[in-house]
Amino acid sequence: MSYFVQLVVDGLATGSVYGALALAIVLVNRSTGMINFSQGALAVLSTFVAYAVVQAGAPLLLGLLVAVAFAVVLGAFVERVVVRRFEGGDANTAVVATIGLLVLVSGIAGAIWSYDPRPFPSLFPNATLGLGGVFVSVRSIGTTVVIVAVMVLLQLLFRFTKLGLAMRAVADNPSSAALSGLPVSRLLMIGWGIAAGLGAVAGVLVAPQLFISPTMLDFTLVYALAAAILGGLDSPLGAVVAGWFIGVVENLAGAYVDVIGNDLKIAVPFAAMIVILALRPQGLFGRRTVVRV
Amino acid sequence: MKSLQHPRRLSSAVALFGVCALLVTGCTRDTGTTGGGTEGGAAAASPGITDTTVSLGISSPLSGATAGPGTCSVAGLNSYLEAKNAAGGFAFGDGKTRQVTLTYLDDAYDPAKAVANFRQLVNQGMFAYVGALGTPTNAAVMPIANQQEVPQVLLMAGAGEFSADQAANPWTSGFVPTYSTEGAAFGKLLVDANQPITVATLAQNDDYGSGYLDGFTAAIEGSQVRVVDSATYEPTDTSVDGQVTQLAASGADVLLSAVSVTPLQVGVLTKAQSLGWKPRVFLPSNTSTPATVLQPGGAAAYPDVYTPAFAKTPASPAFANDPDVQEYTKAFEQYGTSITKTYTPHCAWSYAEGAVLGEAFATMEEPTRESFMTALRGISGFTAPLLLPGITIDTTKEDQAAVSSVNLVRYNGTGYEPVQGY
Amino acid sequence: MPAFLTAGRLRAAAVAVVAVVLVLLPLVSSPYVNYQVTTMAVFAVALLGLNVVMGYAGQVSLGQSAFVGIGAYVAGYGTLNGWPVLLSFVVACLLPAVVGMLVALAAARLRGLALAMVTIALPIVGTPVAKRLSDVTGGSQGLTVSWLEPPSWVALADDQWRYYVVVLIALGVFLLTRNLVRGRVGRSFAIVRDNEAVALSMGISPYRTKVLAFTLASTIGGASGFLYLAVVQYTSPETLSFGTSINLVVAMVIGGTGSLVGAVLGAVYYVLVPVLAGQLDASRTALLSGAVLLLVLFVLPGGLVSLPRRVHQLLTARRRRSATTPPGAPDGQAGTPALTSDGVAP
Amino acid sequence: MSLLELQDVTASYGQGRVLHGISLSLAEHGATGILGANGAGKTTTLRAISGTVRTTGRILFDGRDISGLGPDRTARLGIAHVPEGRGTMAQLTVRDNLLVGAYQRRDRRQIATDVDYCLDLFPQLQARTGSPAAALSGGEQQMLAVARAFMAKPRLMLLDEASLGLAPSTARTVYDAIRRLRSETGLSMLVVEQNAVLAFSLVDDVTVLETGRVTVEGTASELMGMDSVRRAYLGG
Repeated sequence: MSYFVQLVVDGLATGSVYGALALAIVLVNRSTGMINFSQGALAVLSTFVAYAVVQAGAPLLLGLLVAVAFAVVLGAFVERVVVRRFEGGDANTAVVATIGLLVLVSGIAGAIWSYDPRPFPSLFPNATLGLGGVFVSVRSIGTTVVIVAVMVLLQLLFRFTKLGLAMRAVADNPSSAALSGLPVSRLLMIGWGIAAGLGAVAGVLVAPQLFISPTMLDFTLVYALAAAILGGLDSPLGAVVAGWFIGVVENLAGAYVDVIGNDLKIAVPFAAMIVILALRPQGLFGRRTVVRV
Repeated sequence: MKSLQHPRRLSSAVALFGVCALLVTGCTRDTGTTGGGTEGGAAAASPGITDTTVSLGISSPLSGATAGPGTCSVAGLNSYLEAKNAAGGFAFGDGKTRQVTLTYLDDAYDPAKAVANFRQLVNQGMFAYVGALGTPTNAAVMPIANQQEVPQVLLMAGAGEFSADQAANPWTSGFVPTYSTEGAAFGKLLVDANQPITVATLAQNDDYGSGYLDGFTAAIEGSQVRVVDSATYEPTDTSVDGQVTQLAASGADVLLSAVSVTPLQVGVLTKAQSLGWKPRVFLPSNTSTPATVLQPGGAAAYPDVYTPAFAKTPASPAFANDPDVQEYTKAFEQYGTSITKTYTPHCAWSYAEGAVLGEAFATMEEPTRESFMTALRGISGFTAPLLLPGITIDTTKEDQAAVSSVNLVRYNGTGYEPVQGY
Repeated sequence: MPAFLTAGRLRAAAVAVVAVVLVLLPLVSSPYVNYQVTTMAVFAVALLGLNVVMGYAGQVSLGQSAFVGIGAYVAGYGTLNGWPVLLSFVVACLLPAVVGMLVALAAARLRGLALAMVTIALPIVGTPVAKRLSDVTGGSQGLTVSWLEPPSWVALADDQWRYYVVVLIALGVFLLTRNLVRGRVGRSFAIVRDNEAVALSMGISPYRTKVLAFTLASTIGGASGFLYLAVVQYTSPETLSFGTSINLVVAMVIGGTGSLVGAVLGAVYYVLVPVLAGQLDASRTALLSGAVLLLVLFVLPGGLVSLPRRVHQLLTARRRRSATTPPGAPDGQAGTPALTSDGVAP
Repeated sequence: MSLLELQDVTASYGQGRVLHGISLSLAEHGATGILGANGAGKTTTLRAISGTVRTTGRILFDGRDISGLGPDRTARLGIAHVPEGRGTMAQLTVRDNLLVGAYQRRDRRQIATDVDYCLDLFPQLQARTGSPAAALSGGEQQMLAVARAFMAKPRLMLLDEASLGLAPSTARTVYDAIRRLRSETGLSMLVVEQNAVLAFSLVDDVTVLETGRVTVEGTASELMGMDSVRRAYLGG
């Protein structure tokens, strides 16, 4: 029994990593209506900034703050200078532009810091808690707590603030939003800025486990995308819950189903996703929109 | 529809332009097949070698997830070659002294790109293809190299296939010990203890992991050593916590962790001890660097951590006064840091590989690829720089890479020391 | 413009020139150039398939590499087991078609990103599956084959023979695809892409149309995989990796979405840019190719195929601007209409 | 002084010019209808005013040249554009749509009052305040679009084809409410409408556009009397 619980706890910890990045994806989607493939790369570059600050002898918390500030500016800058060119145009072109950003930003990080993974300090003590034969690291708990807090904050932002309402309106229908007097371009920049800042938080949270390298989040991004879409793309709660779901299901399938094993366990969350999306195309927590003509 | 035809027509011109650009960058058939000239040599010189120069090529992943080891496989080699060039050049068996040029290309671990790079290097007049890293990329190049009779040698890949069949692939050879050599060394250590030992294995789901396991299981066959549980992982996984939890349930005495991804190996070390499972741990040579794996993983908590080693760790304080290491460091700072800024063991290995090339050059009597291969296959008992005492280069053994033996070493909390048995 | 220079004649002349160059090229160029041009043909076919589903039918697919990979594996397995080449080719097209159709049957009711996610699953799950089926696929070591050597009655080198075979098949696929997208099927793709409700009202089933588009795309992808093996002579799980899929989508958009010539240009880009980046600085290839990609998109959001149109546009726009724009017209305004979805067409 | 004054305004999309120098003016509290065939430039005239199309010439609003300001700036100056095809935020609820309309306002209490006013004006929306706009019927979406525009407390409302795609009875309901809105608030309006009968029921003055030029101007009753106008727009 404790073995089972341990697998679930491990899955939740891994799922929190997926959820962290998925939150940033949801934020960009909800505030600009786009999918940003460069989300991970921007997060990595910001995390490298934190790394540089720590290397210079400053405490990690300061590094985190500097990284978040850097990321907000970077996100806004990228939106203003690169992404704006493709907003409102062909959706494929916009997605490919973010892929271009992904390659470019990873390349920049690689040129500055090289590709080999480096250890990264953790915000939380390197300790483990044990309860009834189940062990969980303080780092995982810390990561999860921060992510849940961020999720709640995002939910509050979108639900109850004027800024959140405006961001949703811009993502939904930029032209009508502009006709209502919303400063659309500024809101898009803010959306990208906040999302990138959130990505920096996610990066600093997961870097101790993944080690920092330009490709640190490449594969996590696939899981995060899956989590974001499974959760319903516009729901922070959905992104985090779907992240946990993927992490847990994957672990259990790998450990208990011999045919699947550890190599094919990745197929299980994807298969589950197809089934769930077939039944609920809007995702687990997405809002259903019936389009009437 | 008329309006569409206009761009389409011009687009064909654009396509044509692309082809022409290729034509210009590449050579035409007539000039591509003849090599550099030679005077006085009995045999016609192979492409890529003149009386004063020889050009080598390498394609490794220089971007993407495997770029850490990939860049090191270039940077270390480049350091050795350039340092030697600066000191006057390489003395060849034909009495000439030549400068070596190394052209390196990025294949991003994509076999198709590796093949394209190989063909490009051949087209540019490369004499030999040396030290490339990556199993699928080198496997894709191997048949072409052997068909075109271009040396594809001293590969930085431990898959057995590059050393297994010299008759079938006479132009291919490996440098680093095969994965199964490392696995077998562990097996032997356990068998020699002559007591019942239970083992859990975690292996990467590819030739790397299976090579390890094959060597290990062959070595423990018929002994009291038993594998009680095993798990695999994909190199793309973000965590192996689930696998470690599963293996910990077996409570085995020994964990053989054939994990090639640094953060995952650290994850193995931290997770197992957090579950209260503290077996003796066997780590492969490429993920056992004290500074990046053992210290972050808290390896001191385990009763013993073993790893196979054949080269000195330049950053280790134990080797701070070693002349090899000092020379390496000097050369690397000058010629390696522009290629990579991080260290993996491949940096030191490929540096040693440069010296093996030099040894082959010194004994090759004609400026031909055939002569180079004969020389390269005839090295034995050669002490390359940075190799640990007792490890020598032997290229004369069938089935084996240039480095065919390893020393097992044990982690003592700061660095490695020789093993006294299990 | 002189009367004899009609668009049709110019086009015929251009086609003739391209044909002559394609025929003569391998005879005068080096094996390396032949290899690279042959590789372009391989990826042009993969992009043609991707264009059918993404460009023409408007359904995002991030799984094209899986079909290329399956096609390559089938061709490799067939060769190693002594199948006739034609049989290998047919199965290399059919098996991906069946896989693509099954996936589409399950997923074609989904839209947009949900559909994209299902297609992502193909390479993500396909890679470990390929390793698992090591008896057929050679596992992570991959399959090395040596085939498609010139028959004894042909006085051609390996590279020249492969060039002709591959380019000929690629040309056949190009023409078939061209007929397809210009015909009735192509029109139904366009209608489904633009408005599914309209399609329904015209008696076109969006679901069946999408399944057809996916099936065709995977068939063509399989053909491309067959050609891939013919050129590279090796395949492994890396062939069907997610990264390859992403690169294919990038190349398709760079070439020009929904354009057959664009697919060819995309393949040229796919093959040439890494070479050029490697020439400039092999240890900065990611940085360089990312920059090139963004640069091309910035200048040509419609892809390389829009270059002539874009040049024309820039020339006339300059003339216009100097004639009519009042001084002090705010620069930021240029971007505003693009943001308004109802501001695009008058 | 008139509230809105267009002087020799041209507008173009990319290469094609749609407006060839039109001039018109609208008094405070006035309502002008713009009639014309498809492609005459009616919608573009509204877009020129709200700043969603590139223009030349002068557009004076309350004496200030607003040409080239962009839609968000003109909106903040008091111009509310109800675009063709409704332009609601499909995923947002009815209430959120209304609050987006009031984005630039800070008078929280008055906003609540205005929301109630809108729901009173369009009682059909009352039961639907929590549902996303996409779930509304076409007529309800049009009402929501008008209400959203009103929530900005504008001085000028640009109304584009409010009856498009609606059943005749629904269109009448929508126009009844807009008429009430006009009479109760004195809001100035510039109305583009295919259905001239509906347009004439709402406006004081009428401007007829043909291929981007003003061809006829006059009061609604004057134009009603013109044979050509009756034939072209009133079906006899």
